[in-house]
Amino acid sequence: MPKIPGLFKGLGVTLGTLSRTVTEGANTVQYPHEKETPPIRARGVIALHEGNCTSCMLCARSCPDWCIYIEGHKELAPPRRAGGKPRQVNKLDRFDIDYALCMYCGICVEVCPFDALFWSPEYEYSEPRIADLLHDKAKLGEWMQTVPEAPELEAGADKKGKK
Amino acid sequence: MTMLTDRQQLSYIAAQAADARVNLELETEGMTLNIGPQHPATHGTLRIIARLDGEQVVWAEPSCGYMHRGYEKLTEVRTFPQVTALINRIDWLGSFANEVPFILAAEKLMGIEAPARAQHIRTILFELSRIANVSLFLGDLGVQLGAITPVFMAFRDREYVLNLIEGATGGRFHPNFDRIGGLKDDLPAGWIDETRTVMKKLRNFCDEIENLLFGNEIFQSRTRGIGVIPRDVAMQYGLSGANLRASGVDWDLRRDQSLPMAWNKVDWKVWTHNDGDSFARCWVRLQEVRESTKIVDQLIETLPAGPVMTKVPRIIKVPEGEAWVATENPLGEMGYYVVSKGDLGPFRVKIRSASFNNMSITPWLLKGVYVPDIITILASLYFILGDIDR
Amino acid sequence: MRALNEGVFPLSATDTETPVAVDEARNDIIARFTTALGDAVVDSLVKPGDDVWIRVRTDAWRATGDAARELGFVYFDFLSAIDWMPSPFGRGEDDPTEPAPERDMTVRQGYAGGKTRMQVLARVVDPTTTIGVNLKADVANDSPVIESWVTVFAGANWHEREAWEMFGIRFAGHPDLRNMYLPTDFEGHPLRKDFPLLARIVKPWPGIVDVEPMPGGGSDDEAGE
Amino acid sequence: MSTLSVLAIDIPYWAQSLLRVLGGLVAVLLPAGTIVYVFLFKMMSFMQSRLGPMEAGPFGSLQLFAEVGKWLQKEDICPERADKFIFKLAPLIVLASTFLLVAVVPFGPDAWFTNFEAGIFYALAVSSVSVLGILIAGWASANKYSLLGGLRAAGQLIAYELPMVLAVIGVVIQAGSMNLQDIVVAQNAGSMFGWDGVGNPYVLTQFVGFVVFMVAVQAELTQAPFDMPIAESELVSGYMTEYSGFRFLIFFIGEFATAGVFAMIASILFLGGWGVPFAWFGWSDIDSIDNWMNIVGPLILFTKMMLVVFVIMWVRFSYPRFREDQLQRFAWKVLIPISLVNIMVTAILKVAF
Repeated sequence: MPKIPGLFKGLGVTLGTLSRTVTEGANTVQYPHEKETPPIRARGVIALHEGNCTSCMLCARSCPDWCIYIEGHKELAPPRRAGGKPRQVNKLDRFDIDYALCMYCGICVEVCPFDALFWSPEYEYSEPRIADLLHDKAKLGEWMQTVPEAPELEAGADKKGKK
Repeated sequence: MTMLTDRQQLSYIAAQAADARVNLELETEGMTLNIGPQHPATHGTLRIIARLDGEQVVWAEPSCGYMHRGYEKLTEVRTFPQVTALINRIDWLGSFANEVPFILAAEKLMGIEAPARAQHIRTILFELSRIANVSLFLGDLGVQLGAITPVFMAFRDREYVLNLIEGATGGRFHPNFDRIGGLKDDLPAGWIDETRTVMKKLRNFCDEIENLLFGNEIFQSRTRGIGVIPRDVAMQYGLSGANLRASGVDWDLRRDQSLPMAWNKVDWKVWTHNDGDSFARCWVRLQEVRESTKIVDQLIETLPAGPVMTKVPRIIKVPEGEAWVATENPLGEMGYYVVSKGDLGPFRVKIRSASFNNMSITPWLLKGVYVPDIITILASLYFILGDIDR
Repeated sequence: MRALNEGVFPLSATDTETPVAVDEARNDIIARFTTALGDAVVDSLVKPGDDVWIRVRTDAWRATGDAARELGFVYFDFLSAIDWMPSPFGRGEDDPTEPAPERDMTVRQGYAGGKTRMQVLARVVDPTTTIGVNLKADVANDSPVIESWVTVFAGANWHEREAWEMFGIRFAGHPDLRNMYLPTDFEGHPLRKDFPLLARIVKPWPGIVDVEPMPGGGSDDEAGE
Repeated sequence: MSTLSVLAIDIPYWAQSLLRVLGGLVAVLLPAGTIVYVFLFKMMSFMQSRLGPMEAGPFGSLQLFAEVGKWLQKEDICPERADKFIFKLAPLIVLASTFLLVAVVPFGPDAWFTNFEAGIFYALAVSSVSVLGILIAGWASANKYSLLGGLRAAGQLIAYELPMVLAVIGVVIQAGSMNLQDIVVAQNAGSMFGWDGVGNPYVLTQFVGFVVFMVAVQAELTQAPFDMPIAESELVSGYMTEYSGFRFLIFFIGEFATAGVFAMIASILFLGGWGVPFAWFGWSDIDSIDNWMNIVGPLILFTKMMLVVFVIMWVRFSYPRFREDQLQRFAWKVLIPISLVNIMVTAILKVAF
C-alpha cells in the first residue's frame, strides 16, 4: 500500500519546476533566434593561417583519422634582406580537411610547429551533403577571423608549464 | 557445477517447468521476443533475445556487437597521443574518465608522474565527467520506468557540467585533454567560481531526483527486490562500480588503490548498500553523484599552484613493458592493460571496460523476471553500449 | 580465504604511496601460488609496489583458476590474450609505391616470458587486499586450445567468447563458444597481428611527404626553414 | 427538447442531425486540441524546464495544426502479415467509443445531445468499447510488442472497469438517479447535512468514490502510472507500434479526447457539472433555469474539465509506471474493497438521513 508522502513529493517537484519555468523562464535556448557563445577554448572548427604553413606534413602525419590532405611545391622567394640569396620556401597548393572524418581531437593544432593551425569556436558550417564537408584552404583561411585570443588562466597557473 | 548458486538452480528448474507447462498443458509455444537492436531501453544498439512464457522471461541472452569498433585493433596502429583521442569514445558520457587510466598506464611505463596541479585538475575533471555521466543515468532511469520528467531535469543540469568541461578542455564530449606527463593546458580564469555554483545546482538536482523518483512508492515497488545480485555472484562476474557496491562489497578503486590522483587528499565516503537489488544500485549512484560534487568542491579550494605538464620528450616513445591501470570510472572499473615494445604506439591494449563485465551477468540475472523487469534491471545495471562493444 | 563481509579493506591508498624495493605482499602471492600449483608455475615477475605476473603451464590453466579462488582471488577482472608476433603491416603508413620495408618479425614475449606466439592473460583480484595478479599461459601456435574458466569464474564466459573470436583461441569446456561481436560467418580472428586492418590498407597514408622539389632544385625533402 | 430548442427556432430534422454531428465533433475535438496544447505541449514542457513548441504561431499555438498536417501526409503503413481490415478498423473503434461517450454528456440545462435516463450506465458501457479497439489493434498488428500491449490493455481496462463502476454507484445512490442531468441538478440544488451553502458537490461527500474514480480513469485512459499498454520504454508504444499516418493520429486524438470526455464525466459526477453551486441563483429545479445558462454552462463544464485533466496530466508527468501484476493487485486488492465499503457506507447514510 503506497505511503502518501513520496507520491506527493514527486507532484510537488514537478509543480515547483512548472512555476519556476513560468516565473523565471525556461532553460531552453531558442537556437536560431538566440545563440550561445561557446567558451573560448571550444573546439568548433580548425582554421588555417596559410602564411605560416610550410607544408611540413606534421599535421597530416599525426592525424589519427588521416583527414588532412596537403600538397605543395618548392619555390624561390625574394630574399629577406637586400642583396641576400633568394630563399627556398615550400608553397602550399592544397590544404584540405575532411570534416566528415575529423574527430576534433586537436592533435594537428598541437603538433603544428609553425602556428599555422588554430581552433575556432565557430560551429555553424553544416552541409547538406557529406562530401561538401571537405573544406579547402580558402575556406579554412576564412575561419581565421573567428579565432579568439587564448583565455586568461586561473590563479596559480604556471605559464612555463604550458607547451 | 560449482558456479551454480541456489538461486540460479531454482530459476533453472523454474525455467524448465515453465517450458514444460507451456509445451504440454497449454499446447502453446513460448514466445521469443527480440528486444533491440533498436529499442529505447537498450541505450544504443544492444539486442536482447528473450524467450517468454506470457510476460515471464524463461531465458534471455544479450547479443552485442552492433557497435563494435575494434578499438583494441585500432590502438595498435596509432601513437600514444592518438590513442587518447580514440578512447574518449568508449564510454562517451564520461569520456574524460576514459583517458585517465590509459595515460596513467603510459606514465607508469615511462616512469614519470604528472605535477600536483595536473593531478588535481585531472581528478576534478574525472569527477565532473562522473557527474555528467551518472546524472544522465538518474534521469534516464525515470524514462525506463515510465516517468518522463526526470530525464529533462538531468539534461538540464548535465548541461552545466558539460559547459564546465568544454570551458576547460574545449570538448564537450570528447575532451582529449589528458597528455602523458600532465594536461594540455591549465584552467581558464573564472572556471573555479563557475564550478562552485554548478556543484550547488547539481546537489539541488540530486535532491529533486530523490524526491521525484527515489521517494516515489511506485518507483520503489518497481525496483526493490528486482534483479538481486548476491555478493559472491557479483565477484564471479567481475561486476564493478555501483553494481558491486550495491551488493554490499565495500570496494572503490579511488580509495583502495594508490594512483597519482588527488582522491586521497580530500574527504569523501564510499557508499554501499546491502540489498543488491535494482533500487540499491540506483541509490548508490545517486549518493555517488553527491560525493563527487563534494570531491570537486574540496579540490577546487585546494588547487596547488605550479605547472600542469612535466618534462616529456616531444616525440613520445614509451619504454618496453607491461602495465595495468584501472580507475573507478562512472560505470565501474575501467582498466587498460598496455603492452609497449618501445615504439611510438602501444603494442597491445586490452581495454577492460566496466559495462562488458556488468552486462555479462544478464543471462543469469534475467531468468524468471517479467518483461518490465528486464527494463528495470538493464537500466539499473547501467551500461553504455560503447563500453560493452568497444 | 578471508571473509568478505569483514568490510573495509586494510590496504588504503596511503599505505603503498612510496614503492618499496621488496614487495612482501606480492612476493608472498607468488609463494602461495607456487605452493598451490607446484611446478605448474613456470615463471613469475614482481614489480614492487605495482603488480605481479605469473605464467603457468598450459595444462594447469584451469587448476590455476581454482587455486586463485582458493587463495582468495575471488574477484574476476578480465580474461584476454596477447599475440606477440609483430604486425607484418606496421602502422599502415608505408608508401604503397615503394616496396614494403623490412620488419623485425622476431616474437618477443613480455613479462614472465613465454614460448609461443599467443598467450592467454587473465587478471584476478583479492578483494580483501585489493592486490591483483596477472596470470599468463602459453597456447600452442598451430592449434591454440586451453581449458575454460567458465566453471571457475562464471564471468569468464563472455571474456572467453571474445578471446575466441578475436584470437581464435579455443576454450575446452566452454558451453557456448560462439562469436561475441562478429557475425557468425566472419572469417579470421581480427586481433591476431597477421589480420590486416582494412581501413589502413584501402586508403594511402596522407602523411607521405609529397612536396614537389623545385624545378632544378636540390633533393632535400626536409620541410621548414 | 434538443440542443437547439434554446434558440427557439424550428429547423428540419436533417439539419438538426447535422448540427448535432457538428456539435459532437466540436465537443470531442475542441477539448482534445486544448488538452494537447495546454497540457501536453505546454504544461509538460514547463514541468521539464523547457518551452515546448514555440515556432508555429504565437507561443506555438498552431503547432497542433502542423502536427495534424504532418500526420496526414505520412504514409499509411500496414504490416504485411497484419489482418488488414481489422488493423485499419481498430483506431476507428477507439474513436467511435469517444463519440458515443460524449452523446450523454449534459453541457447545460438544455444543451445536450441526448437526455438518457440510464446515462451513466450507458457511458460506462460505451467506454469499454475502446478496449475492443485496443485489443484488436494489438492483435491485428502481427507484432509481438503490439500483442503484449494489447493483452496488457485488455487486462488492465477490464480490471479498472469494476472500481470505476463501483465508485459511480455511490454517486448514483446519493443522487437517486442514473441520469447525468439529474445528478448535476442534485449536486447543485442539494445540501450537505442540512447546509446548502455550496450545494452538495459529491467530491466532498463522496471523496473516496472520487479518488477511486480518478485512479480508475487514469488507468482507463492508460496514462502513467498505468501506461503499460503503451509503455514506450518497454513495448515501444505497445498496440500503437505499427500504426502510422492518420491512423496513429486517430489513436492520438482518441487518447486525449477520451481524457477530455472522462474528465467531463468526472466533473459531472463529482464537481457539479455545468452548474456552479453558489451561482445557482435561486433556481430550485431544472425547468426554472434561465436560458443563458446554456451558454455559460458549457464554459463552466469546460473549466472543470480542464481542472480534472490538469490533475490527470500532472500525475502522468510525475510518476513512473507500475508493473502489470502490481496494477492488477492494486485494482483487486485495494480499489475494489475500498469502493465496496464506500457503497455500503453511502447506502447506510442514505437510509439514515
